[in-house]
Amino acid sequence: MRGAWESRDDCPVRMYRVSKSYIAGSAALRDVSLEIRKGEFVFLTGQSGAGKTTLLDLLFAAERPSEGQILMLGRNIARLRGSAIPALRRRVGVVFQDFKLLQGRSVEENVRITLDVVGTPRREARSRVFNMLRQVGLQHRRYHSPESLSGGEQQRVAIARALVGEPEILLADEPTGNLDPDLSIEIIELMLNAATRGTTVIVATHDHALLERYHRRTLRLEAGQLAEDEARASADL
Amino acid sequence: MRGAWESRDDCPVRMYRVSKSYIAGSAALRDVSLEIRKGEFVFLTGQSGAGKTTLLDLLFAAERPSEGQILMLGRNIARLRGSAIPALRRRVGVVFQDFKLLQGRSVEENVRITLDVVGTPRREARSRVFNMLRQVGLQHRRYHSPESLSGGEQQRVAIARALVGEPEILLADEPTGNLDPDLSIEIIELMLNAATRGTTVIVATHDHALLERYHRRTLRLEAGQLAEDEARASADL
Amino acid sequence: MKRVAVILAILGRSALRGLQSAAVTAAIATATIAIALFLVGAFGLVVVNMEGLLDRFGRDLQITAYLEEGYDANALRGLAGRVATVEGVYSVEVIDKDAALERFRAMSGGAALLGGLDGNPLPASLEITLDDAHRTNEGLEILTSALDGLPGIDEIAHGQDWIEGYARAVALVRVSGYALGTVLSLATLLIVANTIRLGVYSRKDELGILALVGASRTFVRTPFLIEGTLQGAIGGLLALLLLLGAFQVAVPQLQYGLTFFLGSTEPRFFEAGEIVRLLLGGAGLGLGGSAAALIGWRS
Amino acid sequence: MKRVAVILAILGRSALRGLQSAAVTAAIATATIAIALFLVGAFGLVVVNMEGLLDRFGRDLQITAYLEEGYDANALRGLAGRVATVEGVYSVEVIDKDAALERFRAMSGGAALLGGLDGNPLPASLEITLDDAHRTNEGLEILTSALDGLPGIDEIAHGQDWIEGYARAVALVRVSGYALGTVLSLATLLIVANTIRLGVYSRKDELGILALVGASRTFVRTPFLIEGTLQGAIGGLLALLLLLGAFQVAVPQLQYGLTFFLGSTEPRFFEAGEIVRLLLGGAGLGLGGSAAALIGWRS
Ligand SMILES: Nc1ncnc2c1ncn2[C@@H]1O[C@H](COP(=O)(O)OP(=O)(O)OP(=O)(O)O)[C@@H](O)[C@H]1O
Ligand SMILES: Nc1ncnc2c1ncn2[C@@H]1O[C@H](COP(=O)(O)OP(=O)(O)OP(=O)(O)O)[C@@H](O)[C@H]1O
Ligand SMILES: [Mg+2]
Ligand SMILES: [Mg+2]
Repeated sequence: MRGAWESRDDCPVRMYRVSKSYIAGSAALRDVSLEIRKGEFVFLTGQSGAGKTTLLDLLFAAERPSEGQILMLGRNIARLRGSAIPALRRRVGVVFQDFKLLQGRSVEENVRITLDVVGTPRREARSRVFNMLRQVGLQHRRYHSPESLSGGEQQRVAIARALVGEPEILLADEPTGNLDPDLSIEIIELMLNAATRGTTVIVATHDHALLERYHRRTLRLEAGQLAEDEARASADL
Repeated sequence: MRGAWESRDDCPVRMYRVSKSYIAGSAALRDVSLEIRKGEFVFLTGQSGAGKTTLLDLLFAAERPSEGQILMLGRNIARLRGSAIPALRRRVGVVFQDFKLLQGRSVEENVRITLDVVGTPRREARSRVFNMLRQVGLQHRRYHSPESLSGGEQQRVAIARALVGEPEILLADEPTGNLDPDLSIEIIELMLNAATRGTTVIVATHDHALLERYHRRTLRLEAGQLAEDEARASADL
Repeated sequence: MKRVAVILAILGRSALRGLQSAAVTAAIATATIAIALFLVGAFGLVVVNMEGLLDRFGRDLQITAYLEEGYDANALRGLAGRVATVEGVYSVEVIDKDAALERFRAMSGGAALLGGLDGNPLPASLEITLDDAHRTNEGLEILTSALDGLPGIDEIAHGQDWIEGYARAVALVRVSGYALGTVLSLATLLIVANTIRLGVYSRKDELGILALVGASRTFVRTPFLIEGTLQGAIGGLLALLLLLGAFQVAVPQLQYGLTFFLGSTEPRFFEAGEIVRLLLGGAGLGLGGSAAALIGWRS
Repeated sequence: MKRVAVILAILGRSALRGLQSAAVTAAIATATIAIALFLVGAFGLVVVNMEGLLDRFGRDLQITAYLEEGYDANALRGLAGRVATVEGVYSVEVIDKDAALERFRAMSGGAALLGGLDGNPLPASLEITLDDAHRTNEGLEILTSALDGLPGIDEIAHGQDWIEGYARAVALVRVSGYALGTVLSLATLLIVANTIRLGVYSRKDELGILALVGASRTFVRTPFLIEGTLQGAIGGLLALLLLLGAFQVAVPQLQYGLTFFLGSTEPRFFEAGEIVRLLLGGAGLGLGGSAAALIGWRS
């Protein structure tokens, strides 16, 4: 289905001199350039307000860059027509910092949405959702509504929703902010597994314990600028 | 205004054999008893789903206990009439795990609500809000709406809203989940200051770094039961 | 007392901010109220003008009392004066024998009929009009029995059973007017309440958050009540402007048809009192609607 | 193809779940639609019955063509046959000279007038009724010019200018019917669109989240359109039941007034075709309303 040149590109995420200002005069993101390879697992860190969420928002076209070019899966997002956005998003899994779960729908339905939008048959969808929920330890809550879940449980539903479709790219914004250390490690392992299977993973996090434990490539933003890119530094070696 | 016997009680928070079941057969909280003294600063910890939020919800009467007695500021919450609840809540500051900010209102208005509900004159309210926002580092964003804030910024607005009224009790649910370590420390210091001024503070958190750094009394829940109460242990000494 | 003032100010500002922050919802609700009231108003205008029209028709309708022979002009005038005092009589006109003959001659075929006659076989008569309230079968009965008691009256005629026809028309307009008006008002009430309820519903998070930070029921509800009242009043005002505009546009458009059946009289718009009632009605609907919307809202 | 079926099934289920999860909002919206359609329906019923009433009134109204002297019965019948073929003529009745005299004698004062007469001065005549469509000034003109061409007709009379009066009444009902009907339909459209829009608005988070997880515009919108259509259709059904109930309750209540001015004829409810139109109208309104509500919704 995808153009040959797309799949040949081994960097599904490329940003070139990207800036983003929400309010004239103050930039949330400034001149950021980076490339992430297929199957790579990258941490994105930085202080509160540094621009982590903004960067992720740009990557799945929730916002448009003020300047610069962004190539996602070979497509230039800055030039993407509005009607082409859903197709991109169906190939990208996102864990939102505030979860964005559908209230009034069950946990199962929330996770299944990812499969519904691509038209997965009901039976297959249900079994995939069940497996995914088991991996985040919530299969017994699948018929409950998100309101009746604890903060950490809701976060895991959000993670399950992002992962169940086996996306080519996974963007996770603070996915362990409401999880205890043991669960955090479980969730990160889940994402590492996805990376092993070829998913490109970007995890925004404040959690220094995770950064230290996993020693993966880490992008650090400071007031919107890319202050540190450890992998790039190691590539220099 | 308050009855003399109330202010003489030096434990504004008392729970006696409290249980809470949302769904028949499975208890979110089981037989919890505890006392917290005026001006005390207490951490509440435990795995995701252990019952931390449930415990806090009971304390400000968002939920009713299934069993047991809860005394808040000398009043029995289990028996409180619905119309007496607002009066209690005006004396308790709460930082919600999901912030619960009013969208479509400015940061300033969100924080000022705490003062509005007790009828603080506008001028005084505005200056107190400004000071509070400065303490959480958001005075420059006071006219923006919460949607345009980063996750950590929203969390700090929620903290400012809880603290601006100088409550007698502060309940903070994962108040640093979206903050980087430096900011987390600043925020905890803010709450410690409040405790010094006589506010009783309960902070639910997963962040082991904080627990280790501050060495305060720590309540640990495990599947709804109070598995550890360090202060109680030290009181035994 | 100062604190009450402060809280009132806070609540008022809160209502305004609520309208602002939920501007689209508020605008839609206000528009709906305006439309509903416009409907009631348009219907009201039609009924008001139709009643005026029927009234004028009614005034043209007459009852004729034929008199016995041998009355002179003075006696006639005396009789007319007595008839004028009968309950329900609006005016009395005297038609003497000469005038009656004149009229008959003018009627089609009348001249031919009178050709071979000597003298004047036609009786003098009184032409009586009834006032608004008595233009019914009952009014007619009252008149008839009153005239029965008077000497000199031979026969009473009310051509072509107009009383019945007129009463029918009045009843038709009244009954369908009341029926539709009642239905319309009830429907408006429900629509406005529903609209405001949907508005409240779309802001249930806000209500919940307010309750969580310790706002009392009054504090949570008052701004919504104020908002509802404002929406209703503004809706009423919009409805009035719409009605005025529609009236200005429609009347010249319908001029031909209107002069045709309203005669020379211009159709009228609402009077000041009716306008005030419309606006108060709007505000009341908004207040009632938001109060209803908040009923059963757990705080 | 299979995939399309799967997606359609998903969308249908999604619509049902939407109605379920936003049950209160959906119920309020459906109720509002029901009320609005009830209003339109009630108005429609009144107009339909009023037109029937006017029609029956109209059929009683007659035009009289007076004939020249010297026509025998055969010639009369021949003339009547020719008049019956004139455009707009519904029926023709022959009144010969004897019948005319009989009638005149029965009129009040008639016997007195005829007292001194020899022979019969009254002319024979044809009493003509017009069909529905020609009961107007135009219809009358057509008739008049047609009769002018026929030999033996002396004069045409249409007592008491009834044509004008009747045309007035018809115009009154028609004009106010059309005006109110148009306003009512437009208002209903707007109210339904607004109501559904408020419903959509209260679920804007849902729309946003769906877009964020990669749902296409069609995927996001279709369930809302289905929901709107269902709400409209159910609203229409409820309106119909309400109308039927109201009709059953109101007709006996109004029986006195109704027999009075509807004569022996029973007021009628909607026919099958009209009922289908009401239901389809409801569904259409719901669909149109939700489509309008989604216009300009950024995905
Ligand atoms: N929609 C918006 N309108 C205006 N300013 C915005 C908007 N979204 C983000 N910002 C601002 O841009 C800056 C970067 O925000 P961003 O959400 O990317 O930070 P972040 O790194 O994710 O922080 P956190 O760790 O607190 O979530 C912040 O100062 C924020 O206030
Ligand atoms: N309204 C509710 N209805 C049903 N179950 C609930 C409800 N609220 C909480 N629970 C359940 O009660 C248990 C305790 O929840 P609680 O929110 O107290 O956990 P927590 O310690 O705050 O977890 P976290 O750290 O993930 O926020 C969880 O299993 C949760 O699913
Ligand atoms: Mg962020
Ligand atoms: Mg919690």
